[in-house]
Amino acid sequence: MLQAPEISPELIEKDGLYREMGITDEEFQLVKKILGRLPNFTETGIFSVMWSEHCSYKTSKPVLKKFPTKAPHVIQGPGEGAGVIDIGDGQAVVFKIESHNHPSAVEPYQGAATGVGGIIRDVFSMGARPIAILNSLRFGNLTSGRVKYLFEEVVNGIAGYGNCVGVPTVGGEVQFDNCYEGNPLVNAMCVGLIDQKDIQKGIAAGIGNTVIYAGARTGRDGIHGATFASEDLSEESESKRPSVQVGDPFMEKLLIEACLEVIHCDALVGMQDMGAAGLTSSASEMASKAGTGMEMDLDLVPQRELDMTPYEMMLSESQERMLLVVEKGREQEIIDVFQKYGLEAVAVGRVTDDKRFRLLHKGEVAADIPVDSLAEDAPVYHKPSKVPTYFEEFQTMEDYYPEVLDFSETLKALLQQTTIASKQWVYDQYDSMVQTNTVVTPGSDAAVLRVRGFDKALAMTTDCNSRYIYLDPETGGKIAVAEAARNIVCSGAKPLALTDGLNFGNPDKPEVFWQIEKSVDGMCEASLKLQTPVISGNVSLYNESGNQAIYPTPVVGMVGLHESLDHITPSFFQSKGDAIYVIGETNPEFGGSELQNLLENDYFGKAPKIDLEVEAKRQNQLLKAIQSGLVASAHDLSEGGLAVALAESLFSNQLGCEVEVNGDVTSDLFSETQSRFLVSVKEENQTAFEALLEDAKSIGYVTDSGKLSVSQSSKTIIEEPAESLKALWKGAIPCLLKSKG
Amino acid sequence: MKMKKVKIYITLKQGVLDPQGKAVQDSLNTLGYSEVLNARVGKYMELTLDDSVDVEKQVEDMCAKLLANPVIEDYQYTVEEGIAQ
Amino acid sequence: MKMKKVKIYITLKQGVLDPQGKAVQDSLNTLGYSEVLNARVGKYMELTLDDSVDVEKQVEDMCAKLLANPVIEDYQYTVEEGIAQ
Amino acid sequence: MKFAVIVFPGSNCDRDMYYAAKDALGAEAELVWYQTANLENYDAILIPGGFSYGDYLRTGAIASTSHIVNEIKQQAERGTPVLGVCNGFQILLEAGLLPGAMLRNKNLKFMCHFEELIVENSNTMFTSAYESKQMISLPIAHGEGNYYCDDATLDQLKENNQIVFTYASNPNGSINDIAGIINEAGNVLGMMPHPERAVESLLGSADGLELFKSVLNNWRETYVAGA
Ligand SMILES: Nc1ncnc2c1ncn2[C@@H]1O[C@H](COP(=O)(O)OP(=O)(O)O)[C@@H](O)[C@H]1O
Ligand SMILES: [Mg+2]
Repeated sequence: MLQAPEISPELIEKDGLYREMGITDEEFQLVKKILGRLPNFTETGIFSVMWSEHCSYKTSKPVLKKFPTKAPHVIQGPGEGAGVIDIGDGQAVVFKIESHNHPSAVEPYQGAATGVGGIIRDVFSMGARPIAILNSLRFGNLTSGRVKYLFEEVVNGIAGYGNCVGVPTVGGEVQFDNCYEGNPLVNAMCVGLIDQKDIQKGIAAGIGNTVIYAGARTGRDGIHGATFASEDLSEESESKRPSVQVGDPFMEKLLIEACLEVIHCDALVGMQDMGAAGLTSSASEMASKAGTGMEMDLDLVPQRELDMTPYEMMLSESQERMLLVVEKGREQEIIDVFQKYGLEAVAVGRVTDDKRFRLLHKGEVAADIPVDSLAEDAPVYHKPSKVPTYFEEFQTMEDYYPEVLDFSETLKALLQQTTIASKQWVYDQYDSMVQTNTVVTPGSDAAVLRVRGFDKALAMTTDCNSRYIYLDPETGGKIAVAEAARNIVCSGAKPLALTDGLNFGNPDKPEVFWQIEKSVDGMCEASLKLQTPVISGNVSLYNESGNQAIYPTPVVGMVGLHESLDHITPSFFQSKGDAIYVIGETNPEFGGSELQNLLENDYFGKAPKIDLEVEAKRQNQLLKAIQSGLVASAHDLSEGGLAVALAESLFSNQLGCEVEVNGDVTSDLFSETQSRFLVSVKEENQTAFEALLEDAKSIGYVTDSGKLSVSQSSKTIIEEPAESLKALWKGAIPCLLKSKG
Repeated sequence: MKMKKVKIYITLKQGVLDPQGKAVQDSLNTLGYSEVLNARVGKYMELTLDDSVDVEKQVEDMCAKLLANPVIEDYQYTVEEGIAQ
Repeated sequence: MKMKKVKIYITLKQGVLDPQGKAVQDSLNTLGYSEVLNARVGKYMELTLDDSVDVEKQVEDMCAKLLANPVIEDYQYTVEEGIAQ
Repeated sequence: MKFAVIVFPGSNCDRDMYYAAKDALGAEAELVWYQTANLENYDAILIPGGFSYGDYLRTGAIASTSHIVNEIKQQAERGTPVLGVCNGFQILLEAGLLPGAMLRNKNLKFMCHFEELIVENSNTMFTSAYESKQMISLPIAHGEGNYYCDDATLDQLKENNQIVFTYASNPNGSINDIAGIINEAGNVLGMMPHPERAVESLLGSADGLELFKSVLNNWRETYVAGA
């Protein structure tokens, strides 16, 4: 890394060096205007990271503004480390999702591990105890060696970090499609629990208060990838090259305990983790939010390596670090807590009244910037958007209708499709039970955690069918939210709110920007209709490789509340004799379906339709039926349609089912029509259940035959032992991983 | 059959955080070995190879492709001459 | 300050099953390196020591007390002479 | 009766253990930070699972050198029941309170799910509430639970009935399917499966509660009934 003093402000301007840090010419002019002079090297770096998309949302802001974020139960919407929702009894649930796509593509183990570490810090920096981790993963097809390596190491990294910090990984989703081959997606979500009185904010309030740095030392990890020095690296500077961030979950575990102890000390004024853009963003945001300024002496920052420059310290993304603001004179009380856990904590600065962000280094001023200009004045761009031609073609296409000759074989093939197949290979590697609250472990529609000491529980899920969103972003965006809510409802909980992980390609392409706008429109409409406000989220753009964008993938992480433990409902059949219902009519809808993928190895045509009115009505009715104790099991119909859902309902105990279909069989079995549920009901509850659910249609019974049987006008069209279906479903992913390639 | 023994040392690149090394150093210091100023932990592998190939080239290849992670690790190796078995 | 660098090699005792070594061998074989007849995976540590003590004795001690587990592991080390800093 | 739950830096099943002893069993329990010097006032010592010191170097190795382990050794010599679960078991092995060592699971992966266990010895202060050969279901959650010892040690374990739990279907490669062993004196038990995660049927199994009950019953018989 070149030393700041070696590069004069004049040179930065003259040679346009700022461009290589990602600052445009116009932005550079703006910086000059703000400062009333040329920025030095460190200041240029600081602006470049604070005005990056990741920190400033300069491209996505106009779109994000549309999200509904308010509701009576929202305590904290977007803007803090994580969103906060009231769950009664003076308690709140805190959650957020975050992507770590690019780091994971380069170094999958550490990329995924530090992704988990980062999102956990967002949650405990609010003062909440992290109680669960979920994830949402996308990879290319499991046929190439590189993809297998990425998949195995990402899962390994999530496990390695999450297991060690003692936060259970309770759910998630994995999908495989070619568009993710060069650009996998790794989104991690963390859920925390807090007493409302303990909620912390990341603010640097109180002029004269002390700024404390706690946790790991700062090294040259993950410094601004786009630094211009990289191509001019000399031999001797090679060793100083920015390096991959490595996580230390042990340090994080200590940091969790120390921070959760510190919040009970009233000397603490504010706390924020150092995430993207490290010390720069946490410090400047804390000051900006409080309307104050901050001065830090960088010589006091704990450093892991020799001769670090201010630029390097301010841009380092070393993990497991926190920034605290503490009442002046009471620093020691805070430092003692960290020391108990063997952690470093040192005073590095103070809160000032001049609204400036000032850094001192070796007795000189290394940076002096109006703090609001960093955190708030980043330019906002309204990118052009344009309807892609593929979309117009898909809309005018005739409806795709697959030709299915053998229903049994088709079902078997679908069960082995990687996106449908059992993910046990993945979640068996996660400690899903630590903290002893996990009532429903991975493998169900939503994970369920009881709230210890209360008759209530939390349901959580991540969902996003990106194929539908690719085919039709607006409809697909609605479906993503609706599907998450469906999973929550099936578990017996009322959906509360969501966090969004927006993963898209290059927004400078008008077609990609259109996908962003449209899918967010769809998500907004569904969030409003289903009363699940957006309380936090993350944006990851430029997910492309070889000029090919990923499918638009706005992941939805949703949390719901079980008002009683009695409402917790399994997703699989419970006992012989129970009646099986499908809620909702079925249409021939195969665009973007798993069956289309199986037969055509591609996705095209129209996405399935969704009527949010109907969706909301059915969800409410089903939840009411569950709360009234009328439902034995509930599962949503998603990829692979009814046939796959029936099979999945048989994989957890030795039961069977006998089902009659009498419409168009291919559609009845495999269509992916939305807003449908598969429910089983005890005989004595059938009348009451039918009275509540106007759209429910009885299709058969649970048996003890151990077989999945489907007939049409009394003629058997599928009869398969559940055990052998399960073997195919369970074996598919391990089998692919073992095969050569 | 003639065989060669290869010893491979895999270490973290300079500047890459080594939490394990740090834990070992702290623990040695706590145990009273205050003279330990630094510790780095890596991997050590011993491969036994059939001596029918260009061992150096093959080992170089294996390290680059599988045994070490070039993004964060460096490797070194030594080849011990013909051990008969 | 005068310093010494110590390199420590920790290997699983003969007779103790080495699942990691087995996995390395298998994947090397799968990748086409059929000449790999055996692989064992151990640990490699580099300690930097302040040269004010009887380094050999101290290192011996650290290995026995903490760095290796005598039930399953053997250790070896080499001391590199005085590196000044 | 009062349980001590030892908390090392990186322990993460400490609270689970505490809740099992306090809420599920209804005994007194305290979390005891590893820098505490004295364990005299406790009737039983629980060493919980987790990743003490990040599992760096070897699982349990660094924790086993801490001061409190000497204190645990002294209490163990006096006959105080000591239970090490998962990482707690690994610490007991590294500390030499139990024989043998842990290797990585044979598939090299961390695994977390319920396993069927067989109670091989129901004549211990930890297992008297079980029937001999009873099948119980407890969760495992470990990456290094592949128990290893040499032949002589194994013979001894068998001869002295020190093998307390075995896996019905061995998930990790442990020698002789061993899931838990006890010391010769019969007061130090180490096991990889987590009884503290199986104390209420809401979470899938209450089979682990009997273990805690056994400890409590034995304590009562010794100190309360006898008094
Ligand atoms: N990456 C993952 N991490 C943890 N659990 C997972 C993961 N992927 C899938 N699962 C588990 O498997 C279940 C089924 O996955 P999926 O078929 O994607 O479910 P659904 O369509 O109901 O959302 C998930 O709900 C989750 O509990
Ligand atoms: Mg589902």
